[in-house]
Amino acid sequence: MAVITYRDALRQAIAEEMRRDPAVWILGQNIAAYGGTYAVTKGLYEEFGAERVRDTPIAEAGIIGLATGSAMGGTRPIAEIMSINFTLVAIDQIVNHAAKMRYMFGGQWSVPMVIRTSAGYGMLAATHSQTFENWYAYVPGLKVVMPATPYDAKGMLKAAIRDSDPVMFIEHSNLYGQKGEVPEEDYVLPLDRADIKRAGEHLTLVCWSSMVKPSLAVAETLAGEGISVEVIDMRALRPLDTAAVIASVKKTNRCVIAEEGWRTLGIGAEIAARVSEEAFDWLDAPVGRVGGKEVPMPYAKNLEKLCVPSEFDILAACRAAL
Amino acid sequence: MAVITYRDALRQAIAEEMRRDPAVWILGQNIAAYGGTYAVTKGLYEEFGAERVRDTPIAEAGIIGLATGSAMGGTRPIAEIMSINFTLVAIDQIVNHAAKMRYMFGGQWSVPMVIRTSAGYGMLAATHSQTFENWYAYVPGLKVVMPATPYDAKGMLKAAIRDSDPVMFIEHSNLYGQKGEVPEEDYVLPLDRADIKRAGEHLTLVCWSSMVKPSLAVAETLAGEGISVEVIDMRALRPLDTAAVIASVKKTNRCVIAEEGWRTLGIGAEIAARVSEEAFDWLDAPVGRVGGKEVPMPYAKNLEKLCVPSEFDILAACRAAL
Amino acid sequence: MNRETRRAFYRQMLLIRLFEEKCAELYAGAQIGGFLHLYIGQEAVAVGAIQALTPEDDVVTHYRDHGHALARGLEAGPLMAELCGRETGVCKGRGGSMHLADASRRMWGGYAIVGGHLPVAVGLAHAHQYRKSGGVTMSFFGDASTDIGEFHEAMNFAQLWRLPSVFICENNLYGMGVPIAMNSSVQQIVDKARAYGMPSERVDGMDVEAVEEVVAAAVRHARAGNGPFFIEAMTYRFRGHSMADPELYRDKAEVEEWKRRDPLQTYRARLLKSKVLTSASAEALEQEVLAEVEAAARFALESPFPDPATLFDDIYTP
Amino acid sequence: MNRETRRAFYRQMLLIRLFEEKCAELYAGAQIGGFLHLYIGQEAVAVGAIQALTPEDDVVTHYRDHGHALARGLEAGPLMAELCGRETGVCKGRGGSMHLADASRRMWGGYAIVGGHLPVAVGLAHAHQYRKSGGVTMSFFGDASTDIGEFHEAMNFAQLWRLPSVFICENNLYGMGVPIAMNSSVQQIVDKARAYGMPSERVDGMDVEAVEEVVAAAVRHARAGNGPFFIEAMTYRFRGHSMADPELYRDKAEVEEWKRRDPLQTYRARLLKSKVLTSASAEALEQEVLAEVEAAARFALESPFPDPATLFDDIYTP
Ligand SMILES: Cc1ncc(C[n+]2csc(CCOP(=O)(O)OP(=O)(O)O)c2C)c(N)n1
Ligand SMILES: Cc1ncc(C[n+]2csc(CCOP(=O)(O)OP(=O)(O)O)c2C)c(N)n1
Ligand SMILES: [Mg+2]
Ligand SMILES: [Mg+2]
Repeated sequence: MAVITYRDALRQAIAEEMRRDPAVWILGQNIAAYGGTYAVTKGLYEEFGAERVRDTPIAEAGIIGLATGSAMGGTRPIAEIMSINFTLVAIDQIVNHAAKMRYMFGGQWSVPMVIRTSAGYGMLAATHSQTFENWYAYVPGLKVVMPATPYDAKGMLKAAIRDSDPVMFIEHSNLYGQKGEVPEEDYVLPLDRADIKRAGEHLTLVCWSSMVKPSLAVAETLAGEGISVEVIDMRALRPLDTAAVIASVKKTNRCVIAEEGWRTLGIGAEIAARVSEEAFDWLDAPVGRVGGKEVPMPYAKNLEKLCVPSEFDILAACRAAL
Repeated sequence: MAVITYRDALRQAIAEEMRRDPAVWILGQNIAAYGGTYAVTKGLYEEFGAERVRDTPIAEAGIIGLATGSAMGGTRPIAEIMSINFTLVAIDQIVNHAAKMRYMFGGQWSVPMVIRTSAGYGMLAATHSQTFENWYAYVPGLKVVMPATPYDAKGMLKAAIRDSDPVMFIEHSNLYGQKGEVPEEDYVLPLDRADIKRAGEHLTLVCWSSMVKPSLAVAETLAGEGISVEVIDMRALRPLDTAAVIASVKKTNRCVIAEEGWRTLGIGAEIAARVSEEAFDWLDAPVGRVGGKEVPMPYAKNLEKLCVPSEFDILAACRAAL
Repeated sequence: MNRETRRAFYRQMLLIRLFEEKCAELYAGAQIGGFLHLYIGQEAVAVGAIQALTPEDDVVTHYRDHGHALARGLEAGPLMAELCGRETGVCKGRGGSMHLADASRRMWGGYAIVGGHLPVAVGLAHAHQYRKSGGVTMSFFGDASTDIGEFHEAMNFAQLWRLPSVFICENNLYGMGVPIAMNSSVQQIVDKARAYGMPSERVDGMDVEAVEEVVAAAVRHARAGNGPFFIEAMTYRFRGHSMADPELYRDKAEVEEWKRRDPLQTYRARLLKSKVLTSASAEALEQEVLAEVEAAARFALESPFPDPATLFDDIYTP
Repeated sequence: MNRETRRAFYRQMLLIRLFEEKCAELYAGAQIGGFLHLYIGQEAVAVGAIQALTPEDDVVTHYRDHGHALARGLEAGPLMAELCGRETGVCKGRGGSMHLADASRRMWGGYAIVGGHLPVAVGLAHAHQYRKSGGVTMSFFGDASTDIGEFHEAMNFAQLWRLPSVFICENNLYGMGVPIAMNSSVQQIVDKARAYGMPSERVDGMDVEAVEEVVAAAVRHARAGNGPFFIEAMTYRFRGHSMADPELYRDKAEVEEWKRRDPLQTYRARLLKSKVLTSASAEALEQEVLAEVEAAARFALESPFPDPATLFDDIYTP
């Protein structure tokens, strides 16, 4: 298997699907000649041309609405929204249009569309450092995924492109440069399954996206102390594969959830509530939740560092749960 | 005390505050001569004139942004958004502007603004029947309240108007006609406190807004069977007064949460997670959650009825928790 | 224009009128729920405009959509069943009055978020361009919908990408209870099209033939690959914004003035005068349409409500 | 225009230029983080425009905001400290480069959601109208920001309510790497103002005196209660969109062409020619400003980082 970056894995997925199916096209800001803000779409314009790799104005609601309508009309758009923070100006289109189309009209048509966007932070301050995966995961009619590795990114993006319903595909700016093994041959991954990234016996550590790496590091640290941690990467957030978590907790009897976003009302709240309900008799300790500090993200590096959950925070929560 | 409707209580609150403080004004669609979609602002235009009761175009982002800027410039706007479903086109202004202003600029100014809006349903179908209080309650920088009675509505709206920060004040279309006692004299209520609507010993039933009435009915039913239910109306959703719930659960050892919106990732998830964590050793049963069925709301009355949690659903959840 | 088309225009407008009068009745009887927005007074716009389309073209509209659905050839029975929330409705009772659609006729729905359907409509036009299908997408919306951002984003995309999109603004002078003078800084909506360099034209929306003529030219323009076209049809709704509207904001005289220009009655008179209709044939037609509407109502009311077991169907594609 | 004003114009433009060159250096040295958008090349716009304001007026701008902040009289030291994320920064290090503000100077910030600050700016103008304060609100934004819905909603509100709002579009021909021809269906942004019936004018944004003249008239118009005014200043950024920009999309010749019109160098030459400056006085000024910038950088780098104990301050008003 080739070792490639998350960025390259995404690009391969898009390029392969565009080669496979002429209905697939991509639109977004600065994705064509510029190559994409995070360079994911680099080279696609050169290969596929201006009709299939299309720069748009700064008009995110227009972008999503256009992609939705075009999908209804027979194409398969991939809409890139530079940052998940900018999806707020398009959320009406995502939630009240794309996500409602099929049900509200009695199942007459589908909206085969992927919305690719990016979470992340990095001294970008309050309006550019949020993650709203919990909001999108609230919405029936959407599928929401947030892969953490190049392998998952490629397999899930290909699956998302082939899927018949709108998929929020949320990347992370910290991950683009991360490397991992990716098979050369065509493969797809399910959009509704968590993945056990490391098996363990004593504690279930739940994470996704940017939190997978520090969670694995914590598992490694605790392994050195003879504590075996099962690290579950949710990957899919709607549907939310809590069955995998509950099965694990029934074995480990302990659970900690690590989330980059604000703790209150994050995905972790739902997971904790379900685990506490469905594994009530198996839990030996309260479910621990680690989340972002509940402030609008400050710019200053030292403050920002305090806000984002660290390996240390996760480790502390695990110790508290043990 | 006078017995008045929720609608009249709101109108009194606005009128009294406008009489008290000339900086207070109100803007929104059809609020002036028309009197408001739900007739809350009826008569205000006649009393206060066109400068202080101002009809706007259909441009919700513009409305919220304008109110935000005007608040920065020294006025105290009350922005009415006809339906919480329409706040989606303004959510960037609410979340990335109004809510961020104070912190992001280092505490230099405040945004004393109230956003009044309405949740509800009634054969309005998928895009007009949602409640997003959980989304707004996720956001540091916002205060979010959702009163259920005329007394709470008036006292909390007056407090919200006097508050220095942006408050999402979420009404409910089913409540406007409901009556209750309201004092004649000036009063305000806290924006951060749950309220015990009925005291009890055997089970804590948590609810807010439209769910308070059926919850009280369930408590009454169970009282007939010798089961004493404590009904807690959250009222305030950010900050979320879970301390009140946890104190109650430490007494009753059982908890059920009733929520109109979709269950997954609703406010109930956060409450359940906190109760399960902080009252872990007191809980005799898993926290029960009742929520809306996870579908885009169908129009047909018989289907809609299945989607919204009923008294019967709440009763069943309480029985399961006992 | 041939006699058959003119007769068909009259028939369609009449069908819309009688259908909606029936709707009002069923709403009063609580068979229809939610918000009900009647199109009465505006019939000439939908009928004249949609006439210009082929079955491969698209229609997208807002919540005031009964007229567009009927003009697009959706049958009265399944439409009324939809309004009554029945399984036999065009959307199986899931959509209701504001969301009438029929994919087989490329009638992609009524939408109830003001302006929100316009980027979607532009996207359908994009699909025509992408697939080189030769089709055109027609969208309908009100005057007060041109103040919201999504309208403007859609306009820019359509002109920038030269999409085959025909925009039809039905200017009935009000958005709910607020007159256009209090909503918009310009009083001619066509001025907004000019800001995008989009060709545009104003037309008398009470005259079905005038509408047809102007829209047909717009559709030709779009179909020929020249990009979008914008039409402002001046019209008026004879009823309230929705059934809940107390209607305190309009001058009686203004309403009466417009009612004298009733697109249905004036057209009837015109067809009688030009002998396309006779009194007898007009009355026969009216009886026929009335019977059609009555049959539609019966069909609706005799239809079953959706099966609760199907509640969770159709959220995702199987 | 008197000699003092002209000298001040030059000094301000120079301050912005040297300040930003220092920023680039500190960014390379990782003292400044996040996105850094330089204003180099556009200095004449901020300097000429803000000159037309009184202290009671407002300034609101986007993320490319260093020039506006300096032109509004914010001190270089606290600005540089903000960029370096220090407690002594104008926003106590919470905002960073994209969010420079000083309420005491009615500089209400840089904002980083494209177009999002424009409804806010219009709201500040509303407060002037409501309070009858006689103040005016000036907002800055780029060419590519005029395609998003919030821009249009703001424009309509401003003209409809006749708010004292002066809009200044800095048309530097690109939005990130995309030229205006691929973003906007019209190539003159002033055309968009016309669609709102808003008076507008295009001006050479490389000429500080031309900008001042046109903007001063616009401010008079707004202050007199005639409603908003829209200005399109034609300009160019000499650097990339942000420090991360590989800048592969612009023609070298185009960049060189514009650099010949450098607002700072051309103005320097003009002032030398008209004897407002001599070589000696120009150099002295340049040394003085350089020293100011160096002092600002020292101030910034010697300032403490924010105290972690204050992390939760200022979310709500105490
Ligand atoms: C975003 C949004 N805001 C507000 C509403 C409520 N609303 C529904 S229709 C309407 C008036 C629209 O007027 P216009 O576009 O002129 O169409 P008309 O009803 O006159 O046909 C309003 C305010 C809505 N549905 N969506
Ligand atoms: C809503 C939104 N979409 C996208 C972006 C990313 N973005 C930041 S600046 C920019 C280009 C803006 O160009 P223009 O308005 O012309 O201003 P300039 O940078 O040229 O000064 C883009 C796309 C954003 N900040 N906000
Ligand atoms: Mg109208
Ligand atoms: Mg630009």
